[in-house]
Amino acid sequence: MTDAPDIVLSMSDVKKHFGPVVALRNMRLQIRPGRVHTILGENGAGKSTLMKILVGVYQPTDGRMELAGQPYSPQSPTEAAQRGLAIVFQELSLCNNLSVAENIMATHEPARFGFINDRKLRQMAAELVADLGLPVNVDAKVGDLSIAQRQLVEIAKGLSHPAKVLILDEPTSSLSDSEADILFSIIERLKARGTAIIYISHRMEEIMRLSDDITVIRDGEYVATRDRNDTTIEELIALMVGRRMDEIYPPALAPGQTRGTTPALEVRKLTRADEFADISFQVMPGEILGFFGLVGSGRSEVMNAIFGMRAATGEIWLGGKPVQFRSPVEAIRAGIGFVTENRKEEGLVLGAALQPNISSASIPAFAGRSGFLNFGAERQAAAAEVQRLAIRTNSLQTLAGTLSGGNQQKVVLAKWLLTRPGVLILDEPTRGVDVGAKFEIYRIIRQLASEGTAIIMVSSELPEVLGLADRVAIMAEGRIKATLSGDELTPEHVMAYATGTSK
Amino acid sequence: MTQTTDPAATARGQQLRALMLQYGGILMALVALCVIFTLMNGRFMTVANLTNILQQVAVVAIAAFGMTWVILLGEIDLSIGSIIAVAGMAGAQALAMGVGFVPALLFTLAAGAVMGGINGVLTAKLMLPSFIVTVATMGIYRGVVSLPTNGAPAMISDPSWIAIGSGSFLGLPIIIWIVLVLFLFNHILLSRTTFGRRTYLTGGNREAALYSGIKVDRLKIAIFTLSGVMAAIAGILLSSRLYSAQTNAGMSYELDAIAAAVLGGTSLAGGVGTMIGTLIGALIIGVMNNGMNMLSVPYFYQLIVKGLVILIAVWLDVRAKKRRA
Amino acid sequence: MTQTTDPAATARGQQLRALMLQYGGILMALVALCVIFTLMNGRFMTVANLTNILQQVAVVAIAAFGMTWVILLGEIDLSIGSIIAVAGMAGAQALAMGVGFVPALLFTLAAGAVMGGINGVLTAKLMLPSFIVTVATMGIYRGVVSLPTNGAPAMISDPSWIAIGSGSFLGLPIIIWIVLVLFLFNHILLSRTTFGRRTYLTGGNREAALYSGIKVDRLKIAIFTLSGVMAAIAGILLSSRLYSAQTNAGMSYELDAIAAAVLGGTSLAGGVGTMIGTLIGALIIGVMNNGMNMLSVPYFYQLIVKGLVILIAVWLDVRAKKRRA
Amino acid sequence: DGIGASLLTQQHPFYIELADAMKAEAEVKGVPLEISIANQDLNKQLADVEDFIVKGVDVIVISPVDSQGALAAIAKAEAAGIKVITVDIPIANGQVTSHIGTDNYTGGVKAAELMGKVLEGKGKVAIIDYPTVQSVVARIDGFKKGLEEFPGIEIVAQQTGITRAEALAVSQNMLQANPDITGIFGFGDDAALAAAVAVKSAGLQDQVKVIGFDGMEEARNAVDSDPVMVGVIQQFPQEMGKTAVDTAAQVIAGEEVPAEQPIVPGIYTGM
Ligand SMILES: Nc1ncnc2c1ncn2[C@@H]1O[C@H](COP(=O)(O)OP(=O)(O)OP(=O)(O)O)[C@@H](O)[C@H]1O
Ligand SMILES: Nc1ncnc2c1ncn2[C@@H]1O[C@H](COP(=O)(O)OP(=O)(O)OP(=O)(O)O)[C@@H](O)[C@H]1O
Ligand SMILES: [Mg+2]
Ligand SMILES: [Mg+2]
Repeated sequence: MTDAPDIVLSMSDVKKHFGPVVALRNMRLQIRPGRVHTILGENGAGKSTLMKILVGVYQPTDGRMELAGQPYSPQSPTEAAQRGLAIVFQELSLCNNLSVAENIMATHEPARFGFINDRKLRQMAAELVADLGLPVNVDAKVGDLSIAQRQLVEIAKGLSHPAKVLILDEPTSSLSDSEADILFSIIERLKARGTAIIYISHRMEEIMRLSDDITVIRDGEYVATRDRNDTTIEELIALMVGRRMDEIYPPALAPGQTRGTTPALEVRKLTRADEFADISFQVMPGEILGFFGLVGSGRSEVMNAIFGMRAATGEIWLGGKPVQFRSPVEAIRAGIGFVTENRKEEGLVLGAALQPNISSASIPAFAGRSGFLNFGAERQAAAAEVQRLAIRTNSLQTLAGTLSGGNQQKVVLAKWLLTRPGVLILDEPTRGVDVGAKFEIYRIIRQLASEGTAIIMVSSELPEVLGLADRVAIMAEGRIKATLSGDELTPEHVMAYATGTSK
Repeated sequence: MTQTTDPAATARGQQLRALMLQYGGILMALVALCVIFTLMNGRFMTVANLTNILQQVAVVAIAAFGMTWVILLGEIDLSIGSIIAVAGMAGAQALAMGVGFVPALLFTLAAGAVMGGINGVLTAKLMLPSFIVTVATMGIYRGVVSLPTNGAPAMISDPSWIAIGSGSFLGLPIIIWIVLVLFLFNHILLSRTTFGRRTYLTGGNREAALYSGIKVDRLKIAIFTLSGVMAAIAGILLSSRLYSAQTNAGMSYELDAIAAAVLGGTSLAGGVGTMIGTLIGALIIGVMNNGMNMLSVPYFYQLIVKGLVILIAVWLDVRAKKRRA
Repeated sequence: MTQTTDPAATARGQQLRALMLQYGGILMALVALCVIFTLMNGRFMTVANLTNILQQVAVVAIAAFGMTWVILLGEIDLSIGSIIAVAGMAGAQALAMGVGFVPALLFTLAAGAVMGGINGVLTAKLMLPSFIVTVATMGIYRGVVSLPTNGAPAMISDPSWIAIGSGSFLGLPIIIWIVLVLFLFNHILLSRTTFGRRTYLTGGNREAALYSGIKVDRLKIAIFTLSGVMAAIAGILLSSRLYSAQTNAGMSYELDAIAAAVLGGTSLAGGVGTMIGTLIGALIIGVMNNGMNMLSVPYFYQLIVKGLVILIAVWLDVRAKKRRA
Repeated sequence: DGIGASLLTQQHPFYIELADAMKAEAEVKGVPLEISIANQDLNKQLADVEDFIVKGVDVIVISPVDSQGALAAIAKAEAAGIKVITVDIPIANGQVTSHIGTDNYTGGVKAAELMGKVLEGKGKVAIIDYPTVQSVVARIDGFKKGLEEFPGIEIVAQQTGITRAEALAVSQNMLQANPDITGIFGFGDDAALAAAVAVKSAGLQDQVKVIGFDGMEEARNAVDSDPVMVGVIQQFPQEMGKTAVDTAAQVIAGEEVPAEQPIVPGIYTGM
């Protein structure tokens, strides 16, 4: 590792152990100013761990790092920030109890003798957000924001520090294309100023569009670094997963696959004040209905209402019968499954092991009348799901909170697959999931559909929606603006409805 | 002991190791205490004294079983000391009215269930923090207990009621049998049933539990009711041991119960803990009190030593868990 | 009152509305209590009695200011009742040794800081849950306070020390001045400084605070120390009011302090709460105690009524907040 | 106007009887009487007295939570021109209009004399105490002083047992550690009754004698029926309560009252 003059940050032989878990075995990396360097790897490959080492959250077990030619071993995030590293964390690290402005300016508030100048703080945050072109209100409390908006706040927070090196760990995982575009233009600007950017994402199109250099890692080990212009998506995927993958989407099933004439789920004029209105749609057994929309268009709210988590007016028909769910219990009993968008808060018990997490929505299935759990059956079922979804773990006794983000997402999926739902609602099901796993998830969705499950897939990733759904409902401002299928289903059409340029 | 690989023995060995891993720190503390007291006073390690300890620890242990449920849910119940007192008084009053032993017993248990249920409903349905709800009901129940006798204790002379605290069965005091049975009941309910599983999940993440179809409100009410019933049983034992219902009975026992549960590894954040741990925690407290009395340690020093032992025990436990992770 | 749109008036109006929105429920409870007591006893709403209330509430209010910090951080401090007692005893002993008023005062404050600091270090550095740490130190400090006098109270005759509790300044009792100054100090420290902001950040999301580079450990130690100092000041006031240091002083005041903070809207989960709320909460407790005494409500009924009022006040507050959201 | 009474506690039969006697006598004399309970908290006692002052009572009757700490409350009352009478527990080096109370020290000495008698001058004795309450400390001091007359009797253990439950555990443990104990002195009825239970459950009823202090009904009944309970030092709360109210009424009427009205405890050893 010579320090060529244009290398701002370099690391070699970096190792990180968490007790018996080896997260990083042998990492090296060279970052140059004014370039976007993408780190690519499967879920659990060690990307986030690497980034946390760079900003001083973790200390490496072994290895050397240099920053601008000087030895670099940050002991705390403050030190890293002082040395010119800023980061946007993958798992949101915001304080829900405080406002957007207070979060953005956290720990570098404008202050004199320790007294904060609140007016200036708000102004600085507002200017930053306006400058970045992010659609968030700096006075809102973070706890009141949707996941996507929180992600925007996280980005603003990371960008509030002047940085030589900016790390973005899956900043777009909850963003739809229009917000992502805002981020990309910010990145271009920073690049032009000479900032080095380390970028992590699982969205291949985005990576190819944005990156200058791409480093692939596998199982905590350095695999290769490529110049974007000298490589292809196929090669990168092969490097990453260790085998070739020709297709990102599994083959579509023959049309007319849907069964029967009774919709599995039909929603009529579902309305909830200030959130959504007049939502009507139906899904047939075996059909995949996409739900597309921009951040805050109200899709998650609709799904929550269907699932009995929030009250709403209107009718819901299940298999031709009117139903009314006052709680998720009733929805689950009626055969609805719901993979929620916020896995940490709504999906998982992070402090519990995988087995109870996976069985948590189907507890009655593992108990007789007596109320005693059948641990053997539970273990078998959970193990089967772990295998089916290729969840990377040593055992079923591993705590859910210690898995990587993508693997956590698979655990949520496993939990709902185990309920064998007739209608499965998926809200951003591949958020933060690597391509290999995405393919698996897509394959499973397809397979479920072919078995007759009606599927609603809410997603902010347009390619995913287009690649998978039979029909797509497009929401904007709390209403369904259009439901498209067949030839009408083009990216241009969908975006036109979603952004409101087409009525 | 042998080098054969008998699978049953291996399984037992693994179980033992798992047990040691989970409770190593706290068991070490318990054993250390026993060794110290035995070395310092020859009478400590006698059957009579060990029986003594178990009897003395019974009231707190049973209350702590109930408390463990509540803490597992991420809640707290500060009213159990008052429930202990009300239960004793309810029993004494019922007996005084001549309803007979069994009806008085049932009435007392029902009173405990109602008081616990009130805590649960206020917490679950009105969405008030359980800390404040049970601080309030702690005062309310403590006021209620004094109403029938205007603060005076109520004598109990019913021989069956008295037998609970002083009788024996198969050579073991009845009170110890009760602790054992209740330990097994709570242990099995927690570790083997859907009810227990739901408690762990809800305590770990309430929101996720709701989405998984757990009726969180009902569960909460059920658990506070269970805690109330456990406290009522503790109150029965206490009044039986004292031949009377005292209006200041059980004062600040909630802290001992919480200490027992937390010593035993129950996390106040919810979702983590076991009945075995709580039992060990309660034993530590009991051994400590007994041992220091045996050594005639003055009262103020007892307070200090007790605090230090709690600190050391929890620290040993946290350290052992960290090393394992 | 007028229809002009004077911007300053509008700003004031908005501030007032924000205040009402935030504290509406709890203020309503306080006003309702005052109205009821005034209607039932003509002497309630007199300057003499209101001064009385403020003096009586001073000790709990000051302890509650410290407690608010701790709760904001998502922790709890059960040892403050014992710290109150130790502080009084430390002051009495120092005075008895003839060191003089100011050194005795400083020694007492230092004792409070050390006891709070110990809580902080054990919680932050050994990573023990603060509940169990402070349950343990509650016992330890309570034991320590009895050592110098073997449990007996210590007389205080130093006139300056006594003046704290019974003197006046500009027509207002000194004790009320102290409460006001400490309220302003804590309010400004919490709402205007980086220290306060860090407390909110850490209480809201400890991990996020760590990632933002906040030295969470140091903050925790600082806040427990602050809580210890507040408790020491409360102990000075109490010993001054009582002309003596009692070994059982401040017993269970931690619960009153927590109740005041929670009544005032401080969330036990951390991250949410204000000093204004805590002051109102403390006033509710004080008004209730005083009002019921004025009405000669018997003791046991006082316990019951106090519990019910706490429940109603918190419920009003939760409801008001929900309606707003 | 009328009498304001601030009592130490309402969870002890002694104080319940005292309060009942005061109420009955106030009824008879036709004086208004208000009672508040300090619940063993000196700060609450001070607040209670402050509230009496605001209410404008004529006389304050107080049973101090602590003989020194109550000075502040008494000073406040006297500064407001209100006369103060103490019952049961005296105020340390302070002047009150009148004090009506049991001589606890003498009571302790009497307990020792009884102990010496039933043990025939030799044996091993344990004490259950409550070291933060001064009236109890006086009893224990008196008891120890009284035992000096019996060189054959040795005090082998002294432990704190404040509530009946604590006293029970403490007695069990002391008996366990010293199986040759022949006598137990409990600072109050609760402690003595608990000790008697412990003696019987240890099967030592033929060996150990228990003496208590207070002499409320439950304890007197126990002395009558239970051979282990050989006696109690008996206080007279009814008499104290009645005298307190009478004295207060005299003060209101402007009459002179004696500064000290000691009520010497009796010894109850059965019918
Ligand atoms: N605090 C921790 N304790 C134990 N194991 C951990 C911890 N943090 C990470 N790991 C493990 O280290 C490995 C790497 O995790 P990391 O989060 O770096 O993956 P990642 O590449 O960012 O994955 P993803 O794409 O899913 O975000 C995983 O196996 C994970 O389970
Ligand atoms: N500009 C905004 N300021 C504050 N809150 C907003 C804003 N826009 C939306 N919200 C909140 O976001 C929620 C709507 O987001 P929701 O999650 O339902 O949208 P979505 O279509 O599912 O989009 P996504 O899940 O991608 O964020 C509403 O509850 C609303 O309160
Ligand atoms: Mg990651
Ligand atoms: Mg959404």
